[in-house]
Amino acid sequence: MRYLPLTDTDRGEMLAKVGAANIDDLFVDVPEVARLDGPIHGLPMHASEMAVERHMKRLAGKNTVAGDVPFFLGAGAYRHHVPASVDTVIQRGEFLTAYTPYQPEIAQGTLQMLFEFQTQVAKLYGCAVANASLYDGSTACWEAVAMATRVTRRNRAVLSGALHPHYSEVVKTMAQFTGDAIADSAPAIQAEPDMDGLSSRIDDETACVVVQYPDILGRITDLTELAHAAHEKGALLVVVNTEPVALGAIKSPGEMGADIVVGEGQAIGVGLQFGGPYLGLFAVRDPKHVRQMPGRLCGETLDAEGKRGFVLTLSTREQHIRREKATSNICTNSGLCALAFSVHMTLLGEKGLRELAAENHRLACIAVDRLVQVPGVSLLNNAFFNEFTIMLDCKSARDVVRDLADRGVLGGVSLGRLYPGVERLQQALLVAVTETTTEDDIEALATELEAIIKEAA
Amino acid sequence: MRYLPLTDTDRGEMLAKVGAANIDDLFVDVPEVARLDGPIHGLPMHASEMAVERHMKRLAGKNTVAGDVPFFLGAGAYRHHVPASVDTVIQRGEFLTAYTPYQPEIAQGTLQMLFEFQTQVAKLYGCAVANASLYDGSTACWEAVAMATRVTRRNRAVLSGALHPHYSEVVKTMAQFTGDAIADSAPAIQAEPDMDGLSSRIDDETACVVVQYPDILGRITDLTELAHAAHEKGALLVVVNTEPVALGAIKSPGEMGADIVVGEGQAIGVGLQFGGPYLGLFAVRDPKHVRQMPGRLCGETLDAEGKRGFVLTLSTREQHIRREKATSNICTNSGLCALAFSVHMTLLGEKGLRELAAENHRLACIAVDRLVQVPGVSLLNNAFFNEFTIMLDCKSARDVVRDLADRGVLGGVSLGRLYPGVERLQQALLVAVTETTTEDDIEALATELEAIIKEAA
Amino acid sequence: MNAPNKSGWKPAMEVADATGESVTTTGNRALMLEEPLIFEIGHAETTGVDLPEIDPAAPSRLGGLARDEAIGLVGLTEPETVRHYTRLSRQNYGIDLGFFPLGSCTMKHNPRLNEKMARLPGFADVHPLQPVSTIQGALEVMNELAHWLLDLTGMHSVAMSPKAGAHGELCGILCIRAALEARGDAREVVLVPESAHGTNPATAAFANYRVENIPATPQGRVDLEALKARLGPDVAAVMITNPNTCGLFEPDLREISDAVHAAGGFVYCDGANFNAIVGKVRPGDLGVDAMHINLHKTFSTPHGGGGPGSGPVVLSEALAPFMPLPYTARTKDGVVHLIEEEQADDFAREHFGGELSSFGRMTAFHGQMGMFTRALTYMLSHGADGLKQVAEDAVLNANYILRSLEDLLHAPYADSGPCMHEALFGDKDFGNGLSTLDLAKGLIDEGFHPMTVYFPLVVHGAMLVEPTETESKASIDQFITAFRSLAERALAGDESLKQAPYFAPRRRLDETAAARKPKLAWTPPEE
Amino acid sequence: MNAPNKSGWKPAMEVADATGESVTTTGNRALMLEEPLIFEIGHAETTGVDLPEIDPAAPSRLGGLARDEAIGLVGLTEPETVRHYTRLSRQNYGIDLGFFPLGSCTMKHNPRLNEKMARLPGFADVHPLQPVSTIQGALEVMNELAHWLLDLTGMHSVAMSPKAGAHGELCGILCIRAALEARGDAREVVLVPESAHGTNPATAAFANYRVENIPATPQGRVDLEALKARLGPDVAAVMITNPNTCGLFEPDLREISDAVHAAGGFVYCDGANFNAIVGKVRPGDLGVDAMHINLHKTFSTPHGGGGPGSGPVVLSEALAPFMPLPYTARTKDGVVHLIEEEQADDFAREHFGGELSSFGRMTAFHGQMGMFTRALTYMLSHGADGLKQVAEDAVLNANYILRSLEDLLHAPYADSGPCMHEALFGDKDFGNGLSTLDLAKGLIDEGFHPMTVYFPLVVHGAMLVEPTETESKASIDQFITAFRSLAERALAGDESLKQAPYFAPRRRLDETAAARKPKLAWTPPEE
Ligand SMILES: Cc1ncc(COP(=O)(O)O)c(C=O)c1O
Ligand SMILES: Cc1ncc(COP(=O)(O)O)c(C=O)c1O
Repeated sequence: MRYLPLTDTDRGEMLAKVGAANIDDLFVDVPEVARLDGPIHGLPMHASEMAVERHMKRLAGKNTVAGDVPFFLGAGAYRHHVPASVDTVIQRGEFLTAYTPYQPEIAQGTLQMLFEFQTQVAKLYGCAVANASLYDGSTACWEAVAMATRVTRRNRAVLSGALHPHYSEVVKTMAQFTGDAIADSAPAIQAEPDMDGLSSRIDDETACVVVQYPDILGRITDLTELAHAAHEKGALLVVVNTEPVALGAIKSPGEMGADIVVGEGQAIGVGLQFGGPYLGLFAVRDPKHVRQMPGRLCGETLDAEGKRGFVLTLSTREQHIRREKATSNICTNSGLCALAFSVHMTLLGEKGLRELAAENHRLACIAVDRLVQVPGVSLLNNAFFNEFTIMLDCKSARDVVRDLADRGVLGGVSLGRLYPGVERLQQALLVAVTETTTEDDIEALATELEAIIKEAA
Repeated sequence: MRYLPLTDTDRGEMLAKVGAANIDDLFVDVPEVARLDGPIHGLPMHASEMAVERHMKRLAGKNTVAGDVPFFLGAGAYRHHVPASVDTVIQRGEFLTAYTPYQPEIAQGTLQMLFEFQTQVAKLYGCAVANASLYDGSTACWEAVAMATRVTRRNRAVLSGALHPHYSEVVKTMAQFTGDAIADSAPAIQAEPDMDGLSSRIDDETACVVVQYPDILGRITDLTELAHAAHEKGALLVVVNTEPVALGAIKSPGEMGADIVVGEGQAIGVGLQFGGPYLGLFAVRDPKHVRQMPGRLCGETLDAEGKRGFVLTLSTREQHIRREKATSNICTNSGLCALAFSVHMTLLGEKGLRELAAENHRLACIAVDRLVQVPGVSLLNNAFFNEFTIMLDCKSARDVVRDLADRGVLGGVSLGRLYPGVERLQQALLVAVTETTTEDDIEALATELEAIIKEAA
Repeated sequence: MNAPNKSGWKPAMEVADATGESVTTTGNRALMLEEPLIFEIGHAETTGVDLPEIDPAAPSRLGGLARDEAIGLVGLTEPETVRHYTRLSRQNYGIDLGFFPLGSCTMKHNPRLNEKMARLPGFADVHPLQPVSTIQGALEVMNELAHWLLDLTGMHSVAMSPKAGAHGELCGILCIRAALEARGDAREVVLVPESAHGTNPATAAFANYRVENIPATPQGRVDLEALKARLGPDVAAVMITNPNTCGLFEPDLREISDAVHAAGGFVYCDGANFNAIVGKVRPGDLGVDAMHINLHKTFSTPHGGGGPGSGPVVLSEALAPFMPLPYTARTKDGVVHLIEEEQADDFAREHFGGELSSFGRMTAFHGQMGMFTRALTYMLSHGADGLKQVAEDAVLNANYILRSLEDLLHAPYADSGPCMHEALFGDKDFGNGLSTLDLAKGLIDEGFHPMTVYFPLVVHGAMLVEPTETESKASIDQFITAFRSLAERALAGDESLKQAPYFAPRRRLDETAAARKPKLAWTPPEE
Repeated sequence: MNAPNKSGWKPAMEVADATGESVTTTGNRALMLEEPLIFEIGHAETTGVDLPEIDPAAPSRLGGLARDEAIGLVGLTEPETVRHYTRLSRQNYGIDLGFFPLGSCTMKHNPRLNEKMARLPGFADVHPLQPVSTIQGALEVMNELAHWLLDLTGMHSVAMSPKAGAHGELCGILCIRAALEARGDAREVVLVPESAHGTNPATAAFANYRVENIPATPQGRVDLEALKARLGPDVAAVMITNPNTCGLFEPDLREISDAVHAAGGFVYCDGANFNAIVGKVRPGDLGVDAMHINLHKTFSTPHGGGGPGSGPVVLSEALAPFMPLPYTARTKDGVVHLIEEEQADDFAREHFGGELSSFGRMTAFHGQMGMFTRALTYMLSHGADGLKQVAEDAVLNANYILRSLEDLLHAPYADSGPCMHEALFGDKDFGNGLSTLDLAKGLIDEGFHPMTVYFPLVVHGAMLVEPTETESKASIDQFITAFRSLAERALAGDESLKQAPYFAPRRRLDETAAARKPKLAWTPPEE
């Protein structure tokens, strides 16, 4: 078997050394009744690379590849072009097959990369400190709520209705068990989010208010007032971002007064991958909150010869030191995705990120202008970055999305898919446009949409 | 531009340092009339990764991918499964972006690999010494003839009619200019090659006789007699192999008395790649011939601390030292393909290579048995490894191949394609079967072949 | 090739005085290359991508929130980027470089076919919210993987979405809480052995349970009688690692399970060490109610310098109804369904004959697809026969190491019989104040990654050596030779070890200083 | 970050006595890992592939030639294989690691998009003899690349099949011989400058020409008048490298061409240094008849530790009819044709108005497709504007190095004006018997790949530094600092340099011993 280096001769010699007659002598602790005597029934035997590859390719062939069709899905996962060199770097065995850098003398590669990553994320978010990654945006969102309860010693969180519904679900699921109280609702269908309504729900028991920016409908609003409102009541403002490319065009949450900024980093360097692994980003504006942060942190120090080096630090927050008192139970995080993000971000740089953002916005504007020409389609948003909500003059946007798929267009995410029960959202379709979208793609969407709406009428 | 690190500031500072007012001051030696003043007309301007990728994918999409259809082509280029780890290794920047190992202290990776490669090739060929690769099998074949003329101080070469016609063409082309005389012919359509006829053409002026094993029709014959015949006349036996996997099943040329063994290494590790880059293998049975070999050689030595290390050696044979007296003009060879070959061969090992060969032969036997059931199809060969010649009861095998392609089967190489002028070969079809061929593929070929022959009748 | 040095060897190269001055002008030493931070070499105007220049006149519908200030990022061109990260990578150790016996982490070879399959556009370039008709292949991967996991563990159901082991623990414990709450039985305590991984108590605490210790026997196992004595109506669950973190099988697990169940509690099994027993025994046959499986350990998906992982949780029938959404299931007609909030109840009613009382959702989307494709590729490659061999070779390698070192080093449980996949030692009798850390750093100089140190906490100066099955005998023999030489030096009190490593890219790093005044992001040097 | 050391630095680490004894038991030094030969760690029965066991009863139609003896190969499993080659790779220097100013070799960055495109199944998994209707995309790549090459060089035609530069030289010289023979003009001599690359005289000799020297001026250029004097009816061709191997442009090339043509000969231009002038001047405008282009230099395809390369040859109208088969051409209807032996004459008659007198075939199949896809990807990425910038930056970098070192080092042609893409120095005035080699080895310790040494032959202890355009100013500045420090030491006669490198995987290797008793393959150790 191609992954098993021991030869039968080796096995014989080694059994002799350990004084066992056969391998099962080493499994004596397993209760007799539970011991399996042959390979597990019903599973196939070992197979060659070629056979496995054929099988996996057959499965892969049953999926519609985003890049093969006009493609407009977003809602927390965005399709951007990832430069070829990103994959070259993350396939380096020294990165790919390393563990968490517990032995810093031979893990400076991972550690320096994490230090650079933390700096990039902090700058992007307008924060002082970012951690070395969490699982994904949704769990980062929950960790932010949990941290806010630790910092404020309050246990009520107010969630914006326009927070990604999966994120609210995760927060509410966790809160069920931790005993935190969560207030939320589905978004209202209006051009601007109701920030006053949100502010008015903050009270003296509120640990934090959580708002998404751009929000689930693609809307963009100034959060400065909300930050004031939260701070006035002693609450923290948690801002969630699911499209980091947007922050190349719009103000950072930190600039507007967010205390904790979390988000999904997938859009930069990671790729779609059917939803995972993704990359949880987590940053705080005020360095004083560092010791309440979840997850790993990499810090600068010196070695015994006085050379600069990097180590994991402030580990007393973490489970392996603090056990039941840790700030989070997280151990394995998203290291390799952080590397992919950091490499892509390094390739972009300030200039590239801004240009990328501008190109996304430019194409989104073109898409909007074209789509509103389709009879029965109207735009909800006043403002948007690369994703926006259109209202369809027909019963169910969800059916439209399925019809579009049948016609070879992946036309967006229907709000009905995200909020199945909520009647008022069923006509809304979320459309994302990135630099990978061509004008032909936009035309295809508009044409097919028109045909479908016409047929339905 | 993404590959150019100099910033405009850098350029300004550097021009100042070199005392030039502008960049064109550095091109003063270019005659005024010939200087171009802007980007060359008619060519596109720089483009993003995404745009280039789209363009290249469009072109790639116009080719039929061998792996997507039943596929039976060989004739000097074979489709084998290449393990995924081969590509991992050859993409390591330290291998990919290195140059010829002129500074051995920081090129031990390439050098040790070449030493291992040379050993593998020598063993496979049944020889004492192999070089560090040449361009491909056809040029290696010519280099063998040229070496034989140096060794024997004679300048007549006898080529077997069943040598790959491209190889004979290359030899004859070169010989035109070096003044060597080449005797050859197209193969006769018979179950066994005419070895007696070949032997009888060797005389006292013959430098070498060149024979392919397995030959262009897939036939396999014992070469021991031929070796005797050649040696009796003071000539060398040059054996050409285009399918190294065969040597996992059949005797090596060295065993049978070949003096120089050359071949194409593509089948192991390199892939089809539309014909190049491929891998020229070159070995000699008798170590005394080493100093007449073309190309690079890697040898073992010690460093100043007494540690084993490797260097390029016997360079006095080579152009960079010997200039017009060199054994060959070759400089850049096929280093990375040699690495791919060596990695794949290491993964195979003795056991894997033998099993791979057995599996190829097993499937080829199945294919033969099935194809001869098709009315109008008969087998030419007595013996074969994984490639054989069938005779079609219709005018032109070449047309059949085209018809098969239209029906989605890449059914083999017609001898008409390889020998356009030779009437007697037009009904012959060369069919190669490897471990990548499925029984469904064989069935598809048989079925379509039957239909085409029937239609033609 | 090189004869082992006798104990007492002294390094030829003295520690330089801490001036940071270097022996070359560049600070490089041939192939050991120094590399600055991107912020020290990049520029705001440099980029490694070619995008259209920004048209200032282009329409902007950003609601007046266009960024006006600089972000503060820097860019590098592609040549600089590739070089930067290549040079950094060369300061790292990985499985691809050598033996990486990091106990509890199962650092086995990461097959390259896994990487290739995960990159097929049909898996890599698919959006999680595409219409279900366009993602049948992805759902089949999840289902097939689920099928393998259930067959290998003998459990009833599996929750696929947890993102790593600790997330899986949380999933399991939440299932238990939900099940208990569903029967109106609010319990408060989770019992966890002292030897447990930190994530166990952290998880239990996170789910608002009080953590109490399970007593251990001198043989390093759960003390069955003591445990039984503690069980009662306040105990929600026991969390047991099996094989445990001392590398030993818990022979009484079946009885423990029975006792816990009898007391109305549940058994959570930490499956991080499943590699030792895969194909040899099924946790389901030992009465386990929930167990996470680290696909990045047993099933060979790469650790990537800290993640991503994937932690599916197999569940007993009692816990299955509470599992988090989404999950996938294939119905009799062969169609694969993605079950989200919306369809959960209908689906459960129709196909499982009951309502689902899912405790909710643990993550956006559907889990670590990129790891699923890799793990499935690995399972198909090994097959049922290969996976059994995996466990056997992993256990054989560990026992071989145990028996090759126990004469020299304190091996606390060596007398209690064979170990499983890990050999455990302690630093008893090291001379001159030397400890486990010094031996670990000595291993670095010898070209190995150290084993896990100071875990589990129950052994003084613990050294937990997990060779895995992908190591050759030659490699292990070389490790044993080097380890013996270092152990001899440590026992003899060779102080030169206190300054190891000598040859790594960095000498020992000052972790105290790092934590005292944390510098967690680059800041421009003060002028 | 580190201040440059003052000249006279002495290494802290002394050379160990030549016993081969090591400071660790393994011989490793942390991340600098020793690695045995596969034959020392592999086994005949070990394999890293899973294939069906051989069925001894299976039918065999091998004509009685089945192998009975062992081949002598050994195998490794995949984990061992990946580790073996990863460890070996770490003993190598490449562009990805650092500055690689190997003159004449144009070690520029190899873009990763090239690698990705070459691996598209539509290019990688296509057989060269597939029916033409199934390979239209491959032919288009060749045609598009040909189009670029012709536009960039201003030439008439291009032969695509040559496999590397030297093969291209041969192609060009054979075209010349064929053209001369076609007009019944058997000439005997090819003129080649002493500074030429070894492949030039080797090629000419191979084509049965006598090689004679072209005299040079003190400014390192071809001596126009002396050349003119030598031309005559026996001279078939002159081979000129432009920019030449001293890194200088040949200002008289147009006049040389005119003179050669007037004397009935042809001009072969070695295009290895095309990177310096791409987009700035077209060789076709200078009267060149044939020039090879190393795609692995100017057009960024990787060198791969020695190859593969690709050497298309652009030709003047006079030589075009003689070019080797096969070639591709697009006809007015847009269809791309692969022209092999069979169609050549018909095609040439129909579309080029004459018969092709191709001199034959240089290789099986159609050339280095894998390099064509990479080179075309690169050209499309840079575009006409980018390629011009390539030449400009390459030349600027070289001049910057020249002017930053000429005060210290002998720079033989520095006074004659700007250089092109290379800066050339000599080892005049080095003290204590030190020479270029010692400085080169010192650069290794500093983390650089040395420049080309002792070539061209016309300069004593030549050091040919080619930075290329993909190097940043910071990187070049660091190189200059290190180079100056080493030059100062060499001039001062610092003998410690004679033992450099100190930090590489190996100290200086005994090349004399290697050649005296060559060991070119592994043999089992004698018992
Ligand atoms: C015993 C044990 N339990 C739990 C975990 C946590 O798993 P993960 O890192 O995947 O979250 C680990 C991982 O190190 C472990 O070794
Ligand atoms: C000036 C010059 N001419 C010719 C060649 C030969 O080219 P190749 O190595 O591609 O055969 C080289 C390559 O080093 C060169 O530098």
